[in-house]
Amino acid sequence: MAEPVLKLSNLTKTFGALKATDDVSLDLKPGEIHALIGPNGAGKSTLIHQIAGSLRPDTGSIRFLGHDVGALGVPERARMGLGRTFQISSLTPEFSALRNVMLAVQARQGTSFRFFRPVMRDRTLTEPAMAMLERVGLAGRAAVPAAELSHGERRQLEIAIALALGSKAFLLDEPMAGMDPEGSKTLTGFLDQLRAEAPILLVEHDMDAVFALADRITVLVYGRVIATGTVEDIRNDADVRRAYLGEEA
Amino acid sequence: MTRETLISLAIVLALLAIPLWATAAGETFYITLATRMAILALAAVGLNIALGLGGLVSFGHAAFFGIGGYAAGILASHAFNMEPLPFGLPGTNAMPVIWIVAIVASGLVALAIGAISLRTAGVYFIMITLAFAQMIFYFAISWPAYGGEDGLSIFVRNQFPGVNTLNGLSFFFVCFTLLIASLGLFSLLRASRFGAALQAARQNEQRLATVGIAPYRIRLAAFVISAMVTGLAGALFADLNRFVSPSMLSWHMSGELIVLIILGGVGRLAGPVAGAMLYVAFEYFLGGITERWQLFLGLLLLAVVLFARGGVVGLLAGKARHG
Amino acid sequence: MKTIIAAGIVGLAMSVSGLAFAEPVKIGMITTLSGGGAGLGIDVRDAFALAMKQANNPDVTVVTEDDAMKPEIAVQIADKMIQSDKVDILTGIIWSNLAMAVVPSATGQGIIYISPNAGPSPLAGANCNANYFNVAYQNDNFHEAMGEYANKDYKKVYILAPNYPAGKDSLTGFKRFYKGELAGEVYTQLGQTDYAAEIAQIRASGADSVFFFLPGGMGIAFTKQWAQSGVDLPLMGPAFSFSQDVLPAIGDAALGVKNSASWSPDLDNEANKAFVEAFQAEYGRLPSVYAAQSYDTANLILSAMGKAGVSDKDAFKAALKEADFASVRGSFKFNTNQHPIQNIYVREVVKEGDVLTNKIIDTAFENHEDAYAKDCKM
Amino acid sequence: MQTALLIEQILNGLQFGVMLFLMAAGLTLIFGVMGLINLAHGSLYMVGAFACATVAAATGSFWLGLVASLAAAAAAGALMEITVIRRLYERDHLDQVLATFALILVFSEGTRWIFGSIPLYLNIPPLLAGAIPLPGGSAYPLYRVAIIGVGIAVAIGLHLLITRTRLGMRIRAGESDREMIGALGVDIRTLYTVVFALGAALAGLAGAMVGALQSVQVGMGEPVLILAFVVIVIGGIGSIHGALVGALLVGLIDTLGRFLLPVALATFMGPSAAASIGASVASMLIYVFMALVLAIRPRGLFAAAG
Repeated sequence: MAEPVLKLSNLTKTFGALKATDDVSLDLKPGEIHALIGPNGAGKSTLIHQIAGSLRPDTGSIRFLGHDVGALGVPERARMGLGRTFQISSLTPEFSALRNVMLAVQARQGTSFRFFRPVMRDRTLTEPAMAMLERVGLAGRAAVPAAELSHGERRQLEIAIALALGSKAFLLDEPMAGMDPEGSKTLTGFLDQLRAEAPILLVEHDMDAVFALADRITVLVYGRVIATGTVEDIRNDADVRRAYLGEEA
Repeated sequence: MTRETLISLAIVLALLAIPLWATAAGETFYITLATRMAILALAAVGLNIALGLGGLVSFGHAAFFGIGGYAAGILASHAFNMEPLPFGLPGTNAMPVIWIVAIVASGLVALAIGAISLRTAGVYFIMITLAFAQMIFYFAISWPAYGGEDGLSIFVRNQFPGVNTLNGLSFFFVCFTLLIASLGLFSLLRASRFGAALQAARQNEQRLATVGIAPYRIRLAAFVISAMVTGLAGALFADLNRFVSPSMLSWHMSGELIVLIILGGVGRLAGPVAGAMLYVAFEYFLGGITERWQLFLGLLLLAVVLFARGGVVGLLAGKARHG
Repeated sequence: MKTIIAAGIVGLAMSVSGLAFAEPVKIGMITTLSGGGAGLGIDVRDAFALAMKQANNPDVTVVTEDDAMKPEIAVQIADKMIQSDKVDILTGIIWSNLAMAVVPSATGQGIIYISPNAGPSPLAGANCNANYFNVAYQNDNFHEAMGEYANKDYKKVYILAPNYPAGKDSLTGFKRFYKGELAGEVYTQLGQTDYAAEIAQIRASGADSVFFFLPGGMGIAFTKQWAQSGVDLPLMGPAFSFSQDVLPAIGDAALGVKNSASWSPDLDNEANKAFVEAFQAEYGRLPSVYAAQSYDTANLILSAMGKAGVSDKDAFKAALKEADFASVRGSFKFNTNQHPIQNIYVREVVKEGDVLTNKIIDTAFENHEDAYAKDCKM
Repeated sequence: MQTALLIEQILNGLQFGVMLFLMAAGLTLIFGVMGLINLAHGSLYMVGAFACATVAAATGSFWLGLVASLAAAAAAGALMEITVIRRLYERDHLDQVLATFALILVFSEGTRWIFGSIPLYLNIPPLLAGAIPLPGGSAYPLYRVAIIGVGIAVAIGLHLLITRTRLGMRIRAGESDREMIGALGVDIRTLYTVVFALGAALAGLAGAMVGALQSVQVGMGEPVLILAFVVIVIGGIGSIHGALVGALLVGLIDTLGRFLLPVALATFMGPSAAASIGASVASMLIYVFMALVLAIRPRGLFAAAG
């Protein structure tokens, strides 16, 4: 049995009277796509924040690659290999697509305190970054500022950045949101291959994509895990049907 | 060569042309005016590193400008009076030594101010930098050793090896050379890995953290470098006026430095130079016509903010592009 | 025939004087015309202009610029006037810190500077200069006079001033002559406008009187709050807080305050009566002590022009040093450090009709010299 | 005797704090609702003082002057909002700082153009002259007690306005979500103008009340403005409660620091040196306090959410 890459144990986070995360435990195994689903307000975003390090849980532990990362901040966790994309695209808007990826390459190399050498003439930055853009199919748009990319292209760029970080696990927050069907299909195919590189914790509303991709699914309702299992298990779970699918229908 | 590079070159050459013309025409005062432009431009180039690249709206850069000025004034006065400084160190009137002291002193103070201020962001950052500058301002006013409110005179302009700094044109070239060097530093920084991280911190702090770079350290380094350049300009300003006083530390000075950058163009290479030229010329010519020139300056600034975003360089060169 | 001769004599006289002395003189006036202290600069400018108008001397040109109370602007203007306008004489600066910025470098360049107001101690002592003349006072003088005067009636004075060099000089000057006990000594913040805390301390200190030096808005605020506090102790100070430019803003709260100055509108001499009358006729207000000093500065320059040409710097400076003009302050001559030797009076704020003004009640010093002249090696 | 003095100094600190609160309340309200940083708030304070002095001089009544100060400052604020400020809401803080810095220049020189450079006369109304006795034989000026009273009344009024009225509900909604309030059919442009004018009127009121104590002159608003910024930064920008607590803390620290530091220093140095150094340190005290607060709580004591 492979050691999980990411393991959450009994996480709890409250805001005033609201329990946003209620005793959540889940893990992410090598090579898998683990989808996290739940209705709006189920606490998915709060959970992602806690995994990424931008929120601190009240209790519970987060282990990543065998280390307790609970005390680390966002940059430290990122440097360990936690690659995150955002629900709403979060890029450096004035930079070109290439420079957005180069920033990640630079971060991975751990050398931001270099003051004089121009980055655009630094092949150790430009070449790997270009390679990542090619992988996600954005090579033709390398020189376009991120702010001028289409919605789908920005999603692709986010993934290129996560790839460039050499992530050991991906934390993808609704990568399909706002995409046209064509784009979703391409991205689904791409994520399918990506799991070989590193496991993916996928938060997604697009059920077609979830059912097509996920090895396992965890369902979150009101901050609680109400079910975890394979696609088949979840489809047949009575609680899930009542609490979640029923509500959506 | 891009359009912006051409325009930057033109602006810098225009500044160079003023004293050359003034010498030819015998209008030596315009050399002084051009030197003032160069020094204020240098100070603003410093601020532009923090503000333009890093988005750090420091409303307290007068503190570093003044510290640089006081470094020059204090060292020169000890050299003049032949009194040793604390720890038996001698005073000096050698510009290179003064510059190093000015740079180091401003850098150290910026490290302390930045370390606290950068824990905050947005309006809090604006206000806390203002407050620290006010603190130093009040200290300078009430500390009697170096003249307090009355300031400190530099009776003979400090010396640079091989240059007669008492000659206005020579002193202009000293300042101009440093300005060019600072512009070189600015464009190197902007294109470097550090610059990439710094600009990313301005555009999207969350993104920078998510790729694993802590914005705090990048910003702190930028704040310190920025203060050092502004501190150097302060030392030159003291030598230009042969005088240093707490008014170099006042919040109006901080405001003026921001104004220079916005007039010229935020984050643009030659923005501070264009801004300083425009501001000094405006102050001088309008000040000669009417005592109410500040009213018209205010109206001009309003017009720039409301209708001409991007300042002079933005107007001439269009939107900034990053490779 | 007679008229022709008369005209000829007049012409001869003019050409004789013209032969030796009627060189054009260019005067640069740097003063504060905008910002908080503009009232003082405007008085200096106007009184100077009045003297020039009365003299009607075609050889004099005056260029005036506003320093906005900022030292670096004053320096820039001085550079411009020296390099571009080629002035022979600079004058006009109100504030010590601006004078410290301009005077050493201007006099170093061979320009004559004549101060109509500020008199910082370094320029009177160790750093005195043959090109620097002060027509007004050394900064300590008025405070010294009040210290001397306080000896008469008071045993326990509470003293306060802003925490900056002129403030410290003020209290030092007061203490130099005051012999009694101090009920307290307080330095307030420069620009402070609320003095409730200080007034409470004064009330609790058991003082029998208060000496304060708070120029500009600070003095207005203090005096009003003092009157409102109901503390009933005599107030005294140098003339700066009770000069004609600020009295209307203080109002009746100023009545009865004793203040020291080298001049007062009611000073009894011919030159002064003519000056006060002409100033009122020209500008419709009473002149301040700054106006009087500036008027004397202008007349000093005019008197020197009648004796020497400005191109002969040494002769011109010698002519200035003679101080051969009718001062509105009566007796006036220069000490070795080229600062005035003059009487300092104690005045009281009174109301004449609806107008608040000052009346002389005593003379604190006759022919007073400043304490720094001995340090001046000239 | 010492206790009486201490009580009096605490009252002075309170009065100073209350005056700062009137300035800070407007600033923090404007920032909280519109996200705007307004350096020209000190100019509105000046407008209030000049209006009061002018009307009081013309009519002989301080009270008419006070009314005029509220009206003039509110009108100047509304004018400022409509012509300049409303173009700045969507801009970054840098543009806001610069534009409002420019407004200071325009207001200061404009006022000087109209009124000249010589300070105006304004005195307290006869009704509030005199002092009330304090325990321990001391006395305290009635006018300053009145200022404290007005400050408390304004604090309560603002609290009620924000928690109990429709305008207050809209202000709170505007704080949390601009688009939502627009969707609710509230005319957000008018709301912003009203809020800005309200903040301006408070500044004008402070200017008028303080103008009677101090001197009415151009530039009088700038030192107060910087202190008001210190207050709202300490209190947490956008929070009225924070502004109140911050203002009282700054008022007390500043007043008591000026009073106690020289006394404390005099125990081990000469009285003259203690007075001078004590004053130097006291003038920096509130900035040190602000740095401490921000080092511990980077968003102030009562940070508004978000």
